[in-house]
Amino acid sequence: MPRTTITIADKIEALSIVDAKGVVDKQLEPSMPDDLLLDLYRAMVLGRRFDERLLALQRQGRIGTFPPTSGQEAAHLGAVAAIKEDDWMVPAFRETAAEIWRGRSLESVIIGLNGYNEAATVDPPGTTLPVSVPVGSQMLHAVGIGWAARYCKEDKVVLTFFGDGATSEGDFHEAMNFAAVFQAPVIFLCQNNQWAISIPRSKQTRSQTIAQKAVAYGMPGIQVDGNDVLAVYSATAEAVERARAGQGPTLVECVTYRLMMHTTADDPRRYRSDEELETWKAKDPIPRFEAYLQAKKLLTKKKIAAIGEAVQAQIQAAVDNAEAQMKTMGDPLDMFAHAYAETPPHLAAQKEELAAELAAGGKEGADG
Amino acid sequence: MPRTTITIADKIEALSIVDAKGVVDKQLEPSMPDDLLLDLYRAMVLGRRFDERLLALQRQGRIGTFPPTSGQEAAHLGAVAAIKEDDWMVPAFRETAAEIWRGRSLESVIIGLNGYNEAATVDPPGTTLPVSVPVGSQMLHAVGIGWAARYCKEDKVVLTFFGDGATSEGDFHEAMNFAAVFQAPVIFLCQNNQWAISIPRSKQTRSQTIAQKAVAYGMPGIQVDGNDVLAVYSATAEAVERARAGQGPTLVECVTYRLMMHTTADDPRRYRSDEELETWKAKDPIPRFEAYLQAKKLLTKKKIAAIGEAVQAQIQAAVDNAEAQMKTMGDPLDMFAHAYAETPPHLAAQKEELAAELAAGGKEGADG
Amino acid sequence: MAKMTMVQALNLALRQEMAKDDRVILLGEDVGVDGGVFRVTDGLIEMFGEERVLDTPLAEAGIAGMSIGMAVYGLRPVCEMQFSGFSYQAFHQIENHAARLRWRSQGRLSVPMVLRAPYGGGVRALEHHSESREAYYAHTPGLKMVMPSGPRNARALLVSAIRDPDPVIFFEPKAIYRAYREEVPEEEETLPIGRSRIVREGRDLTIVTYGAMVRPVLAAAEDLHSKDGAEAEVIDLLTVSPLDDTLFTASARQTGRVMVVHEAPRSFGPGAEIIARLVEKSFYYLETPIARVTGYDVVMPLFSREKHYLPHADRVLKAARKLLRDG
Amino acid sequence: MAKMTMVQALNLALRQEMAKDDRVILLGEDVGVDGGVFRVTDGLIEMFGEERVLDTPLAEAGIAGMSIGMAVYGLRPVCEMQFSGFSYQAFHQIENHAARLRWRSQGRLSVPMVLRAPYGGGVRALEHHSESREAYYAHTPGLKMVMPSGPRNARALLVSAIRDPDPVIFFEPKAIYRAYREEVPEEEETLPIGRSRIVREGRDLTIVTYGAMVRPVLAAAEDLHSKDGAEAEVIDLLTVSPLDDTLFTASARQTGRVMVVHEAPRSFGPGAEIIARLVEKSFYYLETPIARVTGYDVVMPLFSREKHYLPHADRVLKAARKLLRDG
Ligand SMILES: Cc1ncc(C[n+]2csc(CCOP(=O)(O)OP(=O)(O)O)c2C)c(N)n1
Ligand SMILES: Cc1ncc(C[n+]2csc(CCOP(=O)(O)OP(=O)(O)O)c2C)c(N)n1
Ligand SMILES: [Mg+2]
Ligand SMILES: [Mg+2]
Repeated sequence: MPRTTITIADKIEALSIVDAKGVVDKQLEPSMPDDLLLDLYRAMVLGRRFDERLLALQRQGRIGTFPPTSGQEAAHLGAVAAIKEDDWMVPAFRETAAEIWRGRSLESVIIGLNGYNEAATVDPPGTTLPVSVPVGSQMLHAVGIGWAARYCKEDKVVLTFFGDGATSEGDFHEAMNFAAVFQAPVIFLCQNNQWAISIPRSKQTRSQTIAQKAVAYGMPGIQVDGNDVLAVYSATAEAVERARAGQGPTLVECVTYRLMMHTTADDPRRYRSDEELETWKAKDPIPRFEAYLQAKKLLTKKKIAAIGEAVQAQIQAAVDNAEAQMKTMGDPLDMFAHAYAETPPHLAAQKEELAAELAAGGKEGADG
Repeated sequence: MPRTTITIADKIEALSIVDAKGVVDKQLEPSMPDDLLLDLYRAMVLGRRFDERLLALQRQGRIGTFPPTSGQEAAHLGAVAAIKEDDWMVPAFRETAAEIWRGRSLESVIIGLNGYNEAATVDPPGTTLPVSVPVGSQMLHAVGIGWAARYCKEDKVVLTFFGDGATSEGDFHEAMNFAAVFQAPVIFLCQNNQWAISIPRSKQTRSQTIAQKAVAYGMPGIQVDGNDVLAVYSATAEAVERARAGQGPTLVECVTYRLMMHTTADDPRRYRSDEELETWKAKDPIPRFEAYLQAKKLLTKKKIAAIGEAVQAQIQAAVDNAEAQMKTMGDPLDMFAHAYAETPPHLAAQKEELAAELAAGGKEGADG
Repeated sequence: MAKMTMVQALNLALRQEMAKDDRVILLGEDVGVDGGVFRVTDGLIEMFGEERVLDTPLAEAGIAGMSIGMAVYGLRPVCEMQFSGFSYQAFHQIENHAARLRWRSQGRLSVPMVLRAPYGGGVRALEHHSESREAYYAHTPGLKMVMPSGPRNARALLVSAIRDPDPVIFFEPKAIYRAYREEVPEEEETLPIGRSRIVREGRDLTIVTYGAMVRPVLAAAEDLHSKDGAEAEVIDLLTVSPLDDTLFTASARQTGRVMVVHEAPRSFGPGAEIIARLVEKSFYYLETPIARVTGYDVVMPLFSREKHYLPHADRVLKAARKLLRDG
Repeated sequence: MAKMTMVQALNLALRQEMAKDDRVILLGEDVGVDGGVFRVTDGLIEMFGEERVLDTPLAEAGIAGMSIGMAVYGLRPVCEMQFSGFSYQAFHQIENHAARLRWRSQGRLSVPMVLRAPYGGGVRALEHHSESREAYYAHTPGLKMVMPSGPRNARALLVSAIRDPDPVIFFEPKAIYRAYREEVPEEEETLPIGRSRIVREGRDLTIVTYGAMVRPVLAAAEDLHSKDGAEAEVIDLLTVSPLDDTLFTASARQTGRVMVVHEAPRSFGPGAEIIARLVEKSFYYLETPIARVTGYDVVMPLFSREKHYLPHADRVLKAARKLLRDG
């Protein structure tokens, strides 16, 4: 004052480590065990192949609508690899490969996409929440979980995912603000894939980056090349370290791209150009990581092929397995289970109604 | 990239023109007509005296709960003086002096605080919305109004008010984002009075300033000494100019202080210290402006006294007038008016029910 | 007259009202370039430009709140919630403001907006995409809650909703969006809001329903006729609130036997109000308890079970037979 | 036993549960240093520290959403909405998540949270501060909607709500907060959620009510007794959902004449469901139409008119006399 420029305390940074050709910046290269690197590679390939298979199944009417993740494998896998198993993950709905990394079976995914609530019980309990369809609503849960963990003096952090579109929801704002005020150990990981269905990033918000939104909350923010799994891993690991040290939340923006449709109900050609798609295909996270690993002598052509085959076999087995399991699923009466811890009388009565209808069997005559 | 700091495009500034002793920074002094300066002074005094009178009336049970504005006169009056009569004002609920500046009568205020819906019709229609009690919810209306004005090719801007607490609501975020994306001609004026009931500004958000929240939306932001009416006027006038020129919204943070209770149902001694109050009393916007005007030879002791007396007479007349008017107000059947443009049958029937009850008169015997 | 799906009929309503009145503005997520996820707004941005068809950021309170401001200014915003299950994000804007502003300003201001949202099950959609919670809005004073049941009435009601001086929540039965075609006249057609209609006459029992349930109810009524020789009178509410109770209470006085059918959960659902009105206005004519065939009081299950959750013709037929036996 | 106001009784419940179980955490606007705008949480931050009594930023979805996360982790958050009229800002969190998480996870996760909110009129409050919209929550599968009517049951129900494994919306009748005192035992006391009770016995008619309306209803019943010699049975629901219909349907079978009393707007309100249950379970015993004495279907007026909006004893008495005359 009287007329001055305000200097913003928190740093907003940008990070990239391996470029689109697979060339690494040695100074920034994180030290990661070879196993972890290979596991990540395998998980990325699995994510991509599974997506392709799900698309085929959807087109054959063997699953319902689903949101593909192709192109974003580095963004969610790089992040989730930086937390521990008993840390928490609070997903949106476009992190399938990360869910699988955390122990969700492919079977569970397939069963869920067939509209079976049973999907939720296919995997052992864990510290991953179910996907959240209402955009942006899950981040607040991450704050509550993070706060609770600290209150319980348990050394856990929470990684929550959301898209570029989600940053427009009021819930994003409230979650970021609460997390900062309460210094909750939360990593807010935005998969900025440039689109929210048909709305481009540029129409979603006028801010130049998503990362700078952290300034509104007095929180550090970083914009990362989201197709560079090492950069995502490094940025997340740093944020995790801060969170564990009691230094509160971080916003990590991963700049990435959704290579396929929003969901299988969507036709992206209505709103985006082939050229744009081609530009981003050139930045595909998988070949780039492959090149890096080859240069590092961790991968060979042969090993790549072997991984590819193993992954396909795993997917095939899961499809078979899921389709077999589903044969015994879907008891209509199960819709009354888990409404409450104890079934209240009116629900017991409604369940009996349905049971009687089912017992009477078949149709009474009219068209369904 | 690879690891760089992101430079933020929009400037966040700070502004102060007249200091707490009334000394002006000549370089920044806005050119304002003498009449406007005196009108502002008078309006500030009216705001303060009216507040005191309302408090007395409340303590006597002659009005219901109300939110005092003392201490914040410069923040809302300085802002509202920078828009034109046919621009729009979208208030929160702590801008009484600004409402009056825009043509609301003191009578209407008193009648409203007595729980009469009739308050809404006491004043002629205008371009000021009714106060908005749900915190933060009104800013979105300002965006819609601003957008509509531009669509209709009408040269109007919208000034919307809110508190520091309101910045935590999701609606604040959505309004700021929509305004920026659609480049709506809106001035977001935050009366940061340091408290949201008992919650201090420091617990409301971890960001160092409210002004910097503009960064999240790619919008200019400015932090102003909110007890300096010239600074508030200047900053708002600049924002208005930008809005009129089609350059979109601005966030103006006025740093001010609520000198009295949150509402008359609140006891601020439960949560804040006398020392804090004293510090802020020393920055009172009225004596400071008075000193400035005296130095400018626009005010004398005599004139000050005359204004004080005139204001008191105006208030007394309004109280008398309002109390007289209220005698003919409050027909219970009016609660069915204005539910819809046309009264639907079920409401007509309910109105008849109540009419019959009233016609039957008095009590049937039981305790109310 | 052209044969149209409900999606096409709604599109026609929007197109014609926009052409006629430049105060009509569309806004919502993906309503512009993409033409809406169900294509209800298809082609409108090409026809009317970005100035009148706004692709908004992803924020429902934002969409509703901005619409309120536009409406206050004198425009006629028609906003879309992508699915009714995401209208709760905007609930406070709707309840605190849209529903109240006329009253709060004693008639000085009004909010002539339409909030469109696809509702209901039957299309094997994802979680949160199949709810029917019209009761929330029907219970909110100051709102009108409209639910068409077919292409032609959807078009006519949407036109009326756009011209209505008050806020209208307009729930579109997505199960019918493309289920069949109906003759829809090119010329303007409106239907009064707040008026129900008899879609099938009958003297033996009365079935009150609306939205996507009208079809299975009619199928059941036909079956009841052909198999049992009984005649059900079917009443389509079209507007859920303000509730037009004249036709169904009159019909009940004739038949003495009534059933209510809706997708929404049963308890505290719309059917309860219909029963209350029947009790208030036709009590002495009722021969049997009023039957409720509704969604169950559980979260709408994922799609593998939705056919058991949703009332279907067979369930309606069974309930009708029981009603005719009882009493 | 000490005589306590409802505010004190609620405070006692919180204090004792917090002392007993360190998973119980309070959060909300002004619940800490200020002790809550109605002082329900008075003194608790001094007793249990900032770690367990969280003054949050001003954001209702934030408060509800954070509570959900805490509950998922295993804590027992008790959050406060400053007024029920501001719970709509959190409606999507409550509907989309709190109500659904047990079901969505097939029982793996649960949300044992309590959302407290003062509701209702009668204290000459500002706009938006006097609503009664329990029907929104009662209609939402997965929630429990509890509404105490006096100091002692408020305390016992709040304890039960905190221990309940499912999300409980707990509406406190602010008109009763300080209206009178009642003996409240220092020792632990709970009341089962989902259970109504008879607060006055009678053979001539049945009145179903809850919350702040219990008092005027009882006053009317006394008057009816002393003036007309008729005996009203009064049933206090205590829990609105899941609705315990056993007592009131049984009572109706005895009396044949029933009235429902609530502050909430009439149409699509809680009374409609009570009527529907009566029709389903006691139809053949009803001698007259069921009466509804309720708030009107308009926005709750500012306080100068609230005494005409809210059901009062006189209105109940009149309706009771009419019920006894009819049929
Ligand atoms: C609250 C809410 N509004 C609307 C939708 C419909 N919808 C589903 S995904 C989506 C776009 C999400 O965009 P973004 O956050 O960028 O995530 P992405 O799909 O790109 O992964 C929309 C509008 C929803 N699921 N929830
Ligand atoms: C949505 C909503 N939540 C809570 C309240 C209760 N309330 C009224 S004013 C207030 C504090 C507002 O603080 P701030 O925005 O700083 O404005 P100030 O009162 O300081 O002018 C609260 C919590 C409300 N009116 N609306
Ligand atoms: Mg996206
Ligand atoms: Mg404040």
